[in-house]
Amino acid sequence: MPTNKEQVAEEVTYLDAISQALAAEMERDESVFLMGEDVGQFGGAFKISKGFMERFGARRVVDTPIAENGFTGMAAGAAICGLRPVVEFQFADFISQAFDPIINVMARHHYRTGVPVPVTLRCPFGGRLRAGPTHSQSIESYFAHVPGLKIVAPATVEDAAGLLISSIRDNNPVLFLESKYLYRRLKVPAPLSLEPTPLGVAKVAREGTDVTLVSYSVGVQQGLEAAEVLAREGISVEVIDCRTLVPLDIDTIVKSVKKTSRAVVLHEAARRLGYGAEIASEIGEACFWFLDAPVTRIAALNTPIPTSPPLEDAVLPQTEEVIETLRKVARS
Amino acid sequence: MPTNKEQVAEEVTYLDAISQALAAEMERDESVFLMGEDVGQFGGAFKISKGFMERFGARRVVDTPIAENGFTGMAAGAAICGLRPVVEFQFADFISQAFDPIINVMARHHYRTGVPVPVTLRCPFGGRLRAGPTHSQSIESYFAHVPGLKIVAPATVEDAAGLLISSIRDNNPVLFLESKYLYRRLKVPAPLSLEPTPLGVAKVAREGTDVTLVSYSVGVQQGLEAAEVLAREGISVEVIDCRTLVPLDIDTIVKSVKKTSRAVVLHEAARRLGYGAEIASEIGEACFWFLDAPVTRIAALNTPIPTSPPLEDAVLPQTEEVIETLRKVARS
Amino acid sequence: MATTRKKTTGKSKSPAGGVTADRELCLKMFRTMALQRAVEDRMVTMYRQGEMLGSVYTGHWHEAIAVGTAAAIRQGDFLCPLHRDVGAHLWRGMPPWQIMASFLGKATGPTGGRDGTLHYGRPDLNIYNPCSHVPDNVPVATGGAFAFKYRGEDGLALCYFGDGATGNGGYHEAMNIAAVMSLPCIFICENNQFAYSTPLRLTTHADFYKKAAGYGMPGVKVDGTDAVAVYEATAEAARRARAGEGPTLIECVTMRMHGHAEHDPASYVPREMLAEWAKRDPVELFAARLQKLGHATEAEIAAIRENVRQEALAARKKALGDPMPVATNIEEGVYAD
Amino acid sequence: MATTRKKTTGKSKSPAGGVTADRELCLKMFRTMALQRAVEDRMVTMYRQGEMLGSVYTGHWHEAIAVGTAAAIRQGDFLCPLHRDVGAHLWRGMPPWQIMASFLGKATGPTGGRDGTLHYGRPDLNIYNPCSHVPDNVPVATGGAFAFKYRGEDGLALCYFGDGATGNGGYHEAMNIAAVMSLPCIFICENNQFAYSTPLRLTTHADFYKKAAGYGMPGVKVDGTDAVAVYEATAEAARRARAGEGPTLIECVTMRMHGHAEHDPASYVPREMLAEWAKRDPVELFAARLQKLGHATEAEIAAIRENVRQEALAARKKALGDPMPVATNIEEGVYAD
Ligand SMILES: Cc1ncc(C[n+]2csc(CCOP(=O)(O)OP(=O)(O)O)c2C)c(N)n1
Ligand SMILES: Cc1ncc(C[n+]2csc(CCOP(=O)(O)OP(=O)(O)O)c2C)c(N)n1
Ligand SMILES: [Mg+2]
Ligand SMILES: [Mg+2]
Repeated sequence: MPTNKEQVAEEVTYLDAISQALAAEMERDESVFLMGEDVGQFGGAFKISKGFMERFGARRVVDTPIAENGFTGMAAGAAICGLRPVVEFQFADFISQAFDPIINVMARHHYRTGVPVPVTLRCPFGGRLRAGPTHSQSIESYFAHVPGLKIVAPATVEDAAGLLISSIRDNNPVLFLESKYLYRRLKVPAPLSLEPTPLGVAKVAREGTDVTLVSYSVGVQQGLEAAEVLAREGISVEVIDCRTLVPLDIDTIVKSVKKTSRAVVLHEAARRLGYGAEIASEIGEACFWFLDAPVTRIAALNTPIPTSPPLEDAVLPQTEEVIETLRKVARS
Repeated sequence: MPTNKEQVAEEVTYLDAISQALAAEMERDESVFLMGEDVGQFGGAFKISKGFMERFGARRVVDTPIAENGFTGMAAGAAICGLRPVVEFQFADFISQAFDPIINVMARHHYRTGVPVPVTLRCPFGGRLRAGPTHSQSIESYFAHVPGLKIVAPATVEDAAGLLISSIRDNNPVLFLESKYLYRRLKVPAPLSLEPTPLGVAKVAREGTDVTLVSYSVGVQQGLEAAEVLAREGISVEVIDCRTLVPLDIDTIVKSVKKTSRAVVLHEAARRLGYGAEIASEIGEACFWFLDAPVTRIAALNTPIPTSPPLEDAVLPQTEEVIETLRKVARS
Repeated sequence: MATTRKKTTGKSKSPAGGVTADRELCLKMFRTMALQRAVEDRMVTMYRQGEMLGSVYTGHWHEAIAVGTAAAIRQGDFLCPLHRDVGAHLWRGMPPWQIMASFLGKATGPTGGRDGTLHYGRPDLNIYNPCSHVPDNVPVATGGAFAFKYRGEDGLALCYFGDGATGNGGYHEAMNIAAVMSLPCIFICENNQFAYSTPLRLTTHADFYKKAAGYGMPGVKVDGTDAVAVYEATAEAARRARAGEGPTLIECVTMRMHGHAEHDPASYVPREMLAEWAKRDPVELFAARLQKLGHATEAEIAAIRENVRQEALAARKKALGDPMPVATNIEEGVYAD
Repeated sequence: MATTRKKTTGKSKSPAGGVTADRELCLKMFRTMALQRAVEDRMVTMYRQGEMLGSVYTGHWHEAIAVGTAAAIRQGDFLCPLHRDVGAHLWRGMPPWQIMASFLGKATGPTGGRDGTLHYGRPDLNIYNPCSHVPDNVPVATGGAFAFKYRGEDGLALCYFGDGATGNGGYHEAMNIAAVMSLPCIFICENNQFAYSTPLRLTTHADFYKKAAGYGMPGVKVDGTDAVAVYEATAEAARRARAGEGPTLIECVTMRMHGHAEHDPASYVPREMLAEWAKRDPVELFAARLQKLGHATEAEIAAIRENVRQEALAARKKALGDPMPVATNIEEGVYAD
């Protein structure tokens, strides 16, 4: 939470960035409010809203019952009536109970009526924390097929803030995927800029010439690590951070692949119909005549995410696999 | 419903096939029962279970409250305790309210516990009936990413029966996608064989040499129509009916594409992360060195499905578009 | 909180001496009920003539509920109707031809043909456009109520749902949230004895109004064929809501006199039940009441009936003549700017 | 129906003269409650020592609920526990080391490390393994109850859920279905005053047991720190269930004496509240009762306590020493054959 104390802290984490961006938007716009389980006095399960209750009061920091369906539908109603709710799901996994109001009420309302539904759905998501099958899910594929939703997945501290600001200001329902794994692992020196980062614009996170790695969220960090290792072998990897999955900045991806002629798509979600399938299909169609190797997907196995460390590690993509795959594709 | 009267009827529709197969399985196995809204006395919204109440009684033809979440979780519990529920969703769209118990209870239970959850989820799905955004959805992409579920989508009268029988006998939760559009449009001469069609085995619905069209459900019928038209132009289309989306019989698809060197994937679902993305990615990776043209997807626009005929027709893929795309890919 | 609330638009409707003392109000209510009946009768004919895109849902015997509730709140309040509530749309100002246009998929329908049949609303009239899923309008209504409270305004949200919909989790979660947050929300349960083919005994084992106690909110039961009773119960719930006293559940008991929709012959409904309820036509009952009160003569009532019949006929004509949408810009509007 | 029902396994537990007349039963209940306490105390230590994979959820002050309920039904009944119900697992025969193994992600845990921490069960003991989502075990329990009824057996399902979980739609839909279908299901609401940080006033505006009336099922409220009261209420609910009289809701009132889990210092809980409830330790209360009844001497009680302490210590040792799973065949079992 951006209290004065922390403004002068030396480092800002990915988690701090979300907290600061949210507080800034609540300061800026009276119609923005936060709702979810335990977000009030308690500051939320991950402490994103620590101190918010003191700062904004119970009117704008709203503790809800354990009623994901009901409070999400309620957020839709509040948005239709002019507010800009930010909904915190305690874990992204619980959004399964809100699937219906998200896809049937929120996502289709503007198309049907012309009335915008500006709701930001904040979802702490992903694995690697030994939290098991129902606390580690990557949820983007449940929603990416649904017209009318935007999906945002920051990979850096700066984007965690900048993209959240844009998501809140956006007039559409936005699924904002926060990496639990990165929350306290990524840090940058303070202070953090609180400028919006536009939605729908991918970023070349690292330039390269031999192979393009397309990813988002924690995968971008893995990709950068892998690229660093491969650089020492003389393999030059271009890393693209999608930042926004919907809308997808396919132009930036296609431009890179046309340059490198090779593409690998990486995510932590299970392989089958992971978002990588969409990205790979688009690349395959748009870059067919430029490709020197098949577009290759790296993803989790098609299993639930196990809890126990040796099992979870075996199911989720590890950096070693990313390095090997990139090497193989680059040299093929 | 397969009463004696209808057994001697001259034609069997896609709808009759489902009804007959379901009744046969209920006859065969006492642990199979049907549940859902208005399935009892009323025989279900589409009349699949017409006459079942008289034949099997209220114990095995269970009318439920409008509680998709609750009755789906209940089906999971009944299955865990040894029954084989067949759940009818009145429209596939309403399964959105049951997303949570399907993905978090049913799909993960066997992996976590070794206990099977044999539930068949019958979903009348798809568009072209002027039923609008929340009565016309293709729901396969909501679920195909989730490990532990099978997804079946018959394209013919015979498969509607044979695949339903296999789905009911399968020890896993199976999403059975029934094409509302085909219900009364597809007919074959009576009587219908009630032999199981294995899950996970695709079918070459029409052999051809110039281009492979991969589809399922209503798309297969469109594909066959298109192939017929193109045959007159000297273009030979091989039509693959996936029949089962999960597990996908990728071998049959790959074999065909290696032969024709060209692939088009067709479905009625919206393009972005439609199941075509998975199929196209798999083809792209497995057949890269065999392809003479980009794998091309034909799908609905990324919009909700509008109600009004000119709008719905513009959003959903029409046979004319299938013909044109196949022609273009075949000649490229 | 209540005292500092900003006034919403629309005049408050709590005539001294009750609604029956207000002749103008009573006549407007009667006209709207009669118009609902006339419009829906016309739509049934249109369905039978094969003019409609899909099936037609009617609110016969629901007119007192739709109109009695809508009349007792303000135009600025957030109205979240379902398929039986044509009278509430009409009260708010939705023209009959536009409802028909929705069932015809016309460009002039409230969604321009993007949605259609029973799924329509008018944002400018503060009428929410529900999606198919029942009762997804109920959590949405609590969100509207939340917004009024958040802004310190004295508006309220009113939503309708059927007996069947009460078995659904969305209803429960929203009722509970509204109670806990003390939201200005009115929950109207339209108990019409059936949910599609499902009779009450397969829907619930408790009276609907009694469910309110489980949420710590008042629950009242009214005769849903009595427009005055519905009005008064709603007016009291509205008073509570605006005073910051929280939500109310009102169970309105009536009968679904047609099938679930016109494709449904409803052979599962006992004929005696229909015969019994046929004696309690809310439009007739209100007509008789107006005469007894001296608000209208038989001739005046007949004139209103003829007037709404003509309006329904004209509506059909306009709706049928209106253009179908053209599929240009079909991808626009999926996202708001 | 009830009379033709087949008997499920396990002997019926309705001792003449009530539970207190059955010394053996009382001592077994006491031992299990004490064991739950000892095991959970040990797990808290293990958490503090950094041995656990994640956080640890305890059922302090829930022992009378977990054990009182489990003891009053049969082994063949379908038990659907949640995170406060370690005593129910123990009663059924789950060894303490295996619960610890779950929290350690060991190969010997009930899921072999595929799931872990609080998500465990044992199909062979008729214990459902719940997923994280509350209260998804509740509809599952109704399904189990349905299966018993379907087969004409006299088994029942019993499920637990917290005060917080009652705000959730799954709870509502399942309660209503169970009532409408008259299923042999017992719903145990563990009202421990908090849902994570959320106090009751933000969860509900009505007593939990009163919610039963909204479903047309009996709702009773018992002192959740009193094992005898919990047992007797459950036994009566079980009698009703087996007799085909349908479901019962039992609200067991207690206090969550630790944080939501051990990572949570629960600074939002008023200290006086904890002090007040500290006087009502269910294990102590039951120990005193046993002595008063003459079922056990102080020394015998002390011996049991020491015995369970040793069992918990031994359990830790075994669990820590057990192997971690090996990631072979990791893709097997996603689908059943
Ligand atoms: C979640 C969901 N499931 C099923 C349906 C299909 N359906 C539409 S209306 C209806 C019956 C509703 O009954 P009730 O709530 O009593 O309202 P009524 O039609 O009687 O006014 C059903 C089952 C739906 N719209 N939404
Ligand atoms: C659907 C869902 N939302 C949120 C959570 C996170 N969560 C786990 S336990 C819990 C509190 C539960 O409170 P209560 O039902 O009172 O049970 P208690 O922990 O107090 O026994 C929450 C919010 C969850 N498990 N499931
Ligand atoms: Mg009804
Ligand atoms: Mg609690």
